[in-house]
Amino acid sequence: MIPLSWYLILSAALFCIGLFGVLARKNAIIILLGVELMLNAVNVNLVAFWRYGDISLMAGQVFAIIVFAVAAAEVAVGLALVISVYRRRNTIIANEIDLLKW
Amino acid sequence: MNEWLYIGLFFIVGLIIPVGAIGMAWMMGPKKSNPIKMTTYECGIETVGDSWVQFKAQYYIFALVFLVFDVETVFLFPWAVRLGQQGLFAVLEGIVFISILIAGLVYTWRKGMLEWA
Amino acid sequence: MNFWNDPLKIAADWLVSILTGWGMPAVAAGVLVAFLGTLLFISLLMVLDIFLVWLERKVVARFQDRLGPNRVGPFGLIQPFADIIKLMIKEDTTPAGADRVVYNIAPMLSMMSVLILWAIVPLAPVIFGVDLNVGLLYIVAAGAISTLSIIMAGWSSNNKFATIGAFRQVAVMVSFEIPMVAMLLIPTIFARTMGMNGIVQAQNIWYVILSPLGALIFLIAAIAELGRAPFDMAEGESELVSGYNIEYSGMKFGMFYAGELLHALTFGGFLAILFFGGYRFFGLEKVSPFLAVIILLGKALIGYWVIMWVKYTMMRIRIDHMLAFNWKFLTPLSFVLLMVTALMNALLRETSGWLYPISMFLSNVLVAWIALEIARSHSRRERAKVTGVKAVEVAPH
Amino acid sequence: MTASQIIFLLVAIVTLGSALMVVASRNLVHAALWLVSTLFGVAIIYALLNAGFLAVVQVVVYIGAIATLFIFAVMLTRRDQLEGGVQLNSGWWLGALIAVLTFGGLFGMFQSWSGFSKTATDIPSGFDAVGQLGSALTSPVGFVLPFEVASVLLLAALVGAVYIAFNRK
Repeated sequence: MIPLSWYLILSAALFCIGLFGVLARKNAIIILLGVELMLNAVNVNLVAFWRYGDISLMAGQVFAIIVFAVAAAEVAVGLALVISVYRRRNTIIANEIDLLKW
Repeated sequence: MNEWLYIGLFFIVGLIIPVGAIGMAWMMGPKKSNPIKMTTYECGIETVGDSWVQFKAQYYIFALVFLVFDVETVFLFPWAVRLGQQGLFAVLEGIVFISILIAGLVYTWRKGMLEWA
Repeated sequence: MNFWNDPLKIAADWLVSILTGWGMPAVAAGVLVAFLGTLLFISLLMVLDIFLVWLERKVVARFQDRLGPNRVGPFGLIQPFADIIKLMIKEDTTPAGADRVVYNIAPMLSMMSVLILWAIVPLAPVIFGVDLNVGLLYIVAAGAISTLSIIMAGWSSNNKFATIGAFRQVAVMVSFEIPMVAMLLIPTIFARTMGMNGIVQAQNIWYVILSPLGALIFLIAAIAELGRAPFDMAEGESELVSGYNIEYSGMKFGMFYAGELLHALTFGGFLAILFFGGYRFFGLEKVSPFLAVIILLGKALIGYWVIMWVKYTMMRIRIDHMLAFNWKFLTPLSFVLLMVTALMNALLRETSGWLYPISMFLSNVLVAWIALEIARSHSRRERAKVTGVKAVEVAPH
Repeated sequence: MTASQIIFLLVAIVTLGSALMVVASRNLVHAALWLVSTLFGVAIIYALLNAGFLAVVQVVVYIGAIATLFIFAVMLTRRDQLEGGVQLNSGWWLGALIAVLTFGGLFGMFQSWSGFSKTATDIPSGFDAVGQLGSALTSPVGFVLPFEVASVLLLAALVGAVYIAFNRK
């Protein structure tokens, strides 16, 4: 059988890759993709803890489904923001979206 | 786990068959490529510009409404499986749930976002 | 228990016993036998698919008052094999500027998304790949892969028509997926399970009687999901020169084409399983599993014939009408139907005799009638708008 | 090493490799397709964890809807925005450092925890995860409030996205 540690390490690695994408990339759409990776990493953890704990308690799975809804909402609004900015300023580079800097 | 193993086998075999067919066709077919033959087909005239044309924003709206309803149905499947046991309470709960999302559809509709123009 | 009652299990046990007799570990033997069984099943499906090519051409010919293939072999039965040989020896092309990897993966994914659907189809009480307890969502998931393959094909071809065609097709597919999924919920409510076999077992009354409107909406949404006429953006020869698969030729095109035909048969099968009792037919399925398979395939072919009938009778709908029809009519209607069904089911579940089916049937008819009245008054208003506008005459008097 | 461990390792390598390609690709459509590959890997992980419902939902929601939405959004922008030029921002090394440190910190934290290498108990036969989930979501003592709040959240997202992106005034 697979020990719990493997899932936790996988999820930590996935989370960190997503974190790197969010912090280092300029492109706003890639930043959103990075956030998706991080949310998935969280979900892997939730499901792993459901499986390795008491499986009759469904909180882990319910939480994971709520995370799906949150991810969907985040993508919907995030991409809408990107499109809105693109239409006004003709760029999707996060660094150039600096109207509120001052 | 066992039943997912079968699903995995179906995925693998389902890929092997088309890969095999395309691979065989690739081996048996002639290979006489030339630049004119490989040009993009555009009804007989030379292609102009990029294939990355500007798309309508409506595509995004439809995908957006689809996304919201798709996530909603994911909640509704477990609800439907256990509908018999919980009686009227669960039914009303589901009706409230669906109604809230129908409100979103109506909002999009009233904003004129479901028009293709 | 003998071979004629449970052929799959007996055959599998026999093979496993032979393999373990050769000194193979039991687990490996089990996996190998499952793999071979899957390979055999999918090969049979591909043979069926070849037969479907012939069937489709014969039926369309009859609809159009022609004879169809009739030169090669009896009734032209060898024709599809000639087609395959032609596809095999055609040149394998990749258009200039295409994304080579994505371009080549797309037709494979398209075919795979259809083949994997058969993993959960219960062909008989004891003959099925897997009785997945999330079977209905699995159908939707396979549809997601099919959508993805179309996007990949259209985008990677580096062709404006292919890209536009793919995006239109995908917009239609995702839109009609919503009513389809809502209609998948209705058998789930009745059967209290998402497993396909459980749904068939629970159908003492065919669900088409409990929910005729549901079956109709499912059929419409399935046709759109398949991308067949009247929702066939992919075949829009006049405006899109055939859509996302324009740059494909040879076997790669063959994969899209064969996938489409098998997909149509598969959805005929799903219609049969979800609403027309699957392999059950007045207790005949209990006689022999082989008879059950024949019953299910017969029902699936009838469903396939209906899909063809619609395809060769209706004209293509314009994309804006298609999407408006879905979002402004079909989606609200299917969710209203879902709510009504859930409510009626909770209220009347315990009642005995014919009250339950009759009231379910009548509530469906009522919902359909109200929806049609609303649609009718709407179209009256639309027509009134157009009658005021005079066409510009070519030759004014 | 058992068969399930080998499957896990293969899937994990594919998942993490695709995840790296997501953050490394220059082409946005490729990034979205690599995301699909990553998410499919995560779906297999769910199947390995006996969470079949979530595995299917992962494919339905992420590959069917979210990836499609991403690709549509990418196609709404122009290609000249997407290729060429420097892809990483000036502080990228800081981002990399933070990511590595986070991984190290998490790993260290895990190792000091006693339940780290716990193994799973077998699923009792006849355990109906989907039914249990349905009960949890619909019973009055379960998660009714999150169930309804999710719908309000989705409504808010839909209204917000439509308003932000396409306010025609």
